[in-house]
Amino acid sequence: LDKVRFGTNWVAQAEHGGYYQAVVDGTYAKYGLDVEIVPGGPQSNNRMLLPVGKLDFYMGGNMIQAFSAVQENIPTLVVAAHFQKDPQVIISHPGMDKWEDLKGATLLISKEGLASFYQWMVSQYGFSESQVRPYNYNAAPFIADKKAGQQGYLTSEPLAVEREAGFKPNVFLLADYGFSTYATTVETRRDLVEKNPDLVQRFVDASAIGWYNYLYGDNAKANEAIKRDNPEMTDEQIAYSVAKMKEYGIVDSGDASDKGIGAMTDERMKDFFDKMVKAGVVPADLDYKKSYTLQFVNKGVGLDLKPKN
Amino acid sequence: MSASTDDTPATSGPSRMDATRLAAILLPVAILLLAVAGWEAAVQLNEIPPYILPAPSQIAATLVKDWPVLFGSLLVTLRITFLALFAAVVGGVLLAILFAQSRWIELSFFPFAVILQVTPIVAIAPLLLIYLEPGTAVLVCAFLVAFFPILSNTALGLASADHNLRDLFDLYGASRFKQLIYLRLPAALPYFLGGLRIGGGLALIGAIVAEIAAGTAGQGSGLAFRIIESGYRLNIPRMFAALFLISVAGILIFLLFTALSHLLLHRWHESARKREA
Amino acid sequence: MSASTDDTPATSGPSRMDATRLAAILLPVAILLLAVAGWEAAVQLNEIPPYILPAPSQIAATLVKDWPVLFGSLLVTLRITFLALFAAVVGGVLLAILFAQSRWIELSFFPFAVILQVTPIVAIAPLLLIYLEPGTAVLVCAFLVAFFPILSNTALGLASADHNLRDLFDLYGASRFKQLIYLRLPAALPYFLGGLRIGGGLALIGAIVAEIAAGTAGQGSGLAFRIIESGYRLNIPRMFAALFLISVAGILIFLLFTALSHLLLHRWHESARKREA
Amino acid sequence: MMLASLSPTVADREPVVSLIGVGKTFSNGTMALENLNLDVFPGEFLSLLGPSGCGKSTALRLMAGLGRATCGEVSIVRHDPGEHRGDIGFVFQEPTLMPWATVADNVWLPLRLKGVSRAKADPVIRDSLALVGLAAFAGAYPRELSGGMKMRVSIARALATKPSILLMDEPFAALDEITRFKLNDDLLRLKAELGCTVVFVTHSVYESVYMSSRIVVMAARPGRVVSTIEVDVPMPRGESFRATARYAELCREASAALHGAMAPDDHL
Amino acid sequence: MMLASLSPTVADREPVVSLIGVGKTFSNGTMALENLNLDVFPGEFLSLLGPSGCGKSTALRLMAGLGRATCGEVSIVRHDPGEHRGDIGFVFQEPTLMPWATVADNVWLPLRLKGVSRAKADPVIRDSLALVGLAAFAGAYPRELSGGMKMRVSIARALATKPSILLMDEPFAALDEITRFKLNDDLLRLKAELGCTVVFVTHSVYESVYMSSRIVVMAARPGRVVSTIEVDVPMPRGESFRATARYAELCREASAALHGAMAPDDHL
Ligand SMILES: Nc1ncnc2c1ncn2[C@@H]1O[C@H](COP(=O)(O)OP(=O)(O)OP(=O)(O)O)[C@@H](O)[C@H]1O
Ligand SMILES: Nc1ncnc2c1ncn2[C@@H]1O[C@H](COP(=O)(O)OP(=O)(O)OP(=O)(O)O)[C@@H](O)[C@H]1O
Ligand SMILES: O=C([O-])O
Ligand SMILES: [Mg+2]
Ligand SMILES: [Mg+2]
Repeated sequence: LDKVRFGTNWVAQAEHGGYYQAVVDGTYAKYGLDVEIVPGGPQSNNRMLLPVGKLDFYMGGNMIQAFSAVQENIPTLVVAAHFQKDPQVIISHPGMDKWEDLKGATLLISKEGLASFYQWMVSQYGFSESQVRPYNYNAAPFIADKKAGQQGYLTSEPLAVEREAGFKPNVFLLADYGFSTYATTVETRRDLVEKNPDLVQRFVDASAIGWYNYLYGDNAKANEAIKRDNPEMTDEQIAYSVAKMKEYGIVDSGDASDKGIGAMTDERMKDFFDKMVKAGVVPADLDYKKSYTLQFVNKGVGLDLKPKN
Repeated sequence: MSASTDDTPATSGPSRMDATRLAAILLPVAILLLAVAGWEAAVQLNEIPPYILPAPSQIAATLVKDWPVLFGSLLVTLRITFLALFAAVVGGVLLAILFAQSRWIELSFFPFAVILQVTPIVAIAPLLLIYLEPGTAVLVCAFLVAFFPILSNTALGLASADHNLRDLFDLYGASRFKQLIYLRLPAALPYFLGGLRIGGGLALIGAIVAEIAAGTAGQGSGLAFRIIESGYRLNIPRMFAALFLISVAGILIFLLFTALSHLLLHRWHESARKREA
Repeated sequence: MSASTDDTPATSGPSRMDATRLAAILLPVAILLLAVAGWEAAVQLNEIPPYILPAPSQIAATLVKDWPVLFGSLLVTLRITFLALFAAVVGGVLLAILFAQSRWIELSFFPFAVILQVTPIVAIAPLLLIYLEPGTAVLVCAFLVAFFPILSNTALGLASADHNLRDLFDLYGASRFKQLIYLRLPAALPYFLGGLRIGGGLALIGAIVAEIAAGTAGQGSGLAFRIIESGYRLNIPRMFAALFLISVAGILIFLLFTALSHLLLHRWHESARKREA
Repeated sequence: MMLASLSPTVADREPVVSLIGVGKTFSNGTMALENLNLDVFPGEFLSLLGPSGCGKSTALRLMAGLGRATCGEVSIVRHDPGEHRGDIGFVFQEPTLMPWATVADNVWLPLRLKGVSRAKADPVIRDSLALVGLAAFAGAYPRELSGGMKMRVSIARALATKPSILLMDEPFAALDEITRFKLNDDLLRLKAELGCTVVFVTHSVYESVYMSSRIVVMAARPGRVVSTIEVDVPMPRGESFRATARYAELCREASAALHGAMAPDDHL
Repeated sequence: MMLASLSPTVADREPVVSLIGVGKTFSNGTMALENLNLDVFPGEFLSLLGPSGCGKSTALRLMAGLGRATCGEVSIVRHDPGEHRGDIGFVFQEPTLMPWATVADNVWLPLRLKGVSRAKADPVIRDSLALVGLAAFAGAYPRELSGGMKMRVSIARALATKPSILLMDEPFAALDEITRFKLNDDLLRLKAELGCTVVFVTHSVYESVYMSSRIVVMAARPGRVVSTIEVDVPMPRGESFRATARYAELCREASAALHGAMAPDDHL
């Protein structure tokens, strides 16, 4: 077995389910891999451990950081994208029911959000930075302000707000409004792709199979493993996350439907790149194609595991 | 408590003394209880929802319910705290001693100490993680938060040794080392202990901040992770239960060092000596 | 520099004196330059890529290139720093004075000060943001980081006033207020200034931490946002340029307070007085 | 008011300070005073004489209202009861100067505490410093002075308020004999001018005889009064007094009393 | 080695300490000494007499190698040049005790710095404290002592090493006359036993005559030697010496020299 370290960008949760599934059900082992999942944390320090070789694969959040890597000459690239849609959402109080209503609202946005998707909201829809107030991953200020909207993760904040504040917030999935990045990508080092493409291929394939089994098979053991890595995790939260991932087609929709989970296309990449150029997040002359390769995806691996209904 | 400064009222007899001592414990407790009661009332009367500010009663209930998880995390945080504080004391005192050797050394290296103090550890944690094990990186971060007050106060204390006594030591041909051991360090003690009282709290904060900046999440994680995760999940009573534990730990550490100060200083230093009535 | 402790070698004449003074400035600068050169060499020789550790030359280039943005952010951060430090000095000294009034007050309220010190501001920032404007919340957070060393050291200093002098004041029937103004505060000065040197750096850290926890970003954002933004964009040279500005600010603040200490103490306090050669 | 030149042991007068059965035990258990009885009458110059460590300083502090007696009664009568303690001058055994203040500011202190501005206090400060020969050192800091100079600043400070009760704890111990003799005479002159009461701790038998109207000799462990010597020579006495037989006799008497007060092992 | 009983002003002997043309100006500009010339010969008991602030302490410190002369030459000869300064005993004008250490530990200090363990030093500490009458206070802290007691601890500390040069800055100023007389005699006895050299700052003319083989009188601003008085009376002198005509004559002589050393305005 080849020893492989895979770093995530957050603590263990259902959004990492496919990988845990592939670990616990022996899929990785079957592909000759001994995978250790290294959970990230609030600071996503795992990012830099990939280029220096302390990790072999890293779970990227969206394509912005992949573009930045090209810009900063960091020798990493995206080899698969397990989320077709970024689960990034804006939530709002009932009463502010339309996307347009958000423009008049106070928006609670994190510093990272401000540096990324919010720039797109500004350039694409005319939001302004002056309506932003700080968000530190605690929704209390949002709940307290009936005129506020807030960033969130499709699978987390809406549930927390509903459970604690007793109302169902409106949920606007940015992907549905044109934020066309892939998410939960698999990044690796350029030299690994060149010197050991077989290893990369095996990891991408086994991970895709893991995702199919996690979404459509028996995921009880994977969930146990998640809860082992993150004792804060609850069954309610996991169930909610899985349901939302399915409902919104986060993992398995669009290109993934026929090319298999993990699918990427040049068109989507170009579309998102252009939007980021317009938002001023990346320069127009960036050779963004260096940020990914389609060499390992779109092969339909695992499509057979999908229920036929 | 850093400073039992007041003219204690004259006491006539041991029973009065004991009453004073009892009051010294009861009064702060009573005031704390009063503050808690006020908080409870404010929450109840204004119907502040728990996700904004939970009532003390609810925090207490959460504390009991989640005790195993929270207690485990508390131990992790306390372990980092004390390791970091230990490193901060050793590092801070050794550096202060080094600086006291010569004004040149002090002038040349104090800027580096300042740089270490003011560099946000969130920023350098990724760099540390590249070269260090996560456990070590957390410790380094917590150390960085805590060491400066100890260094700075100890350096001040070492410099404050009475010049006449320094002359006396010179006269007896005391080596630099003996001068340090028998004169400079004892003279620096009140200042060092003051630094320790500041550093104790900072080591605790440091342990929290370091866990956020460089800690591995998941099992074996400390209170910082509980706080962030609870905040994220809007489980605010649990977050406050964790904050409560941090506060209690902070107060106990402070009391510990205050007691230590009293023990070491009460026979000779103004700050701890009772004024003769 | 907190402590110009060393036996300065006997000097014979003003020219020797000036040379000493010049060396006192040049040596630290030389050592800093040496450290920077070592860093540059280490990066070049080991071919450390800039996204891990940028070379000083690259940081300097970035600093020049991004100066307008970074300088603007520096001003924002410095503004918060000095406002927070001002609040910390006022708050810390007033609290220390209050605590010095009576052991009961001190015993009863020092625990609250400790709680304020050890409560992670990331945790309470959301609560503050509910009730306060972001600008005010940032200031409160930065204040919380900086006030404790000033409070603690000042309290220690107020308690360290010579008992014989206190007797003298009692004898002359000095009111508590006059005793404070003419005796306790001057006696506390060396300790307070020590606390100020610690608090200066902490106010700067506090300004960073507070901006992360409660600051509005975008226009008018300080160095904290630049650091997070650069980190997110993997623009590590720019992150280090921001860190460099923080370090420089920290050292300047420290030097400022060291000079202030010297000015206020050199005629009478051991820590600042030159030993007669 | 030149009443100081009269013999001041007028037992039917009310004492200014009165210690009745006073005991003082320090918190470490040292019993410094036991059953000390002592009245100080207005206008008298009372010297406390006794071996080192016998409790002279402790007794003097109690008279000033500093510290509390463990038992017994201490009462202090003030001329103007409204003005809290303002009429006491005290010279501690150690100079007890504020290290952060110049010599002039140290002398200003008691006046400043009474609300006298620096400008208004200036002549008084100058006079006081001139009296102790330190006019040239008004701007110096205490650390820049010799031991005797510090003590003289402390004396100047005590005199600055022209107090009605002056308590002095070995004020001239650090001074050479000539300076001391001059200050002895200056103090007697000032006392006569102000009509104040002086309690004076000294370890010099000769000084006590020269200066006092009454000498109280104390013994140690526990501190108590062992004898009282009336110096029945009217003021002003002048330098010639030192050459008289009465002076020599009183010195011998005081010396004998002091000898008697020494227990062989516990002081020397 | 009972050479102390011989007249020690043997000019052909090498001096132990020698100050040649010494000047000392402090950093604040005060010129404390100017062109001070003084040799201290082995075995002599030299007293420095002079008005307050004339530079006695400054000169004594220079003799001990504390501080540097601004100009001139200070040379100190040690019996055993290998042993750095270990053979000097110094009593500062202020007690200069470590407040954090007990009386016994304070006396232990010079021995401790020589590497003597507490157990081995114990008899010496006990003897030294007994000599100054403080055997019962070995465990007390300096703050718990009277002024005179602190000074006596400082004396005990200086004697603990049995030094060959003893520099004492007004050691007995804070003591009553009886204690002082006893310590005077103890010191002379000890000096004879140890054969050591003593430089003794005092402000008492009587004490200087009683104790010294030579008295050096200094004047102030700038500090300098104005006269030297040889006390040509062999040791041991004993209490009866105080009654002799020679004693009175020498006292008068010293007193006159001291008077001559006083400038009217700058000291008093
Ligand atoms: N703060 C204190 N704590 C404990 N004991 C003390 C304290 N102050 C004084 N004493 C003790 O009380 C006794 C009397 O001390 P006091 O200072 O009154 O003596 P004194 O007569 O003034 O002596 P001296 O002439 O040496 O100044 C001494 O035995 C001393 O040890
Ligand atoms: N550290 C200092 N800085 C400045 N001036 C000083 C310092 N120490 C002493 N002096 C000055 O030097 C002169 C001599 O001081 P010194 O202490 O030697 O006098 P002294 O003869 O010992 O007097 P005393 O009998 O009062 O102790 C004085 O005028 C004093 O003001
Ligand atoms: O460094 C902090 O105090 O958060
Ligand atoms: Mg006394
Ligand atoms: Mg002197």
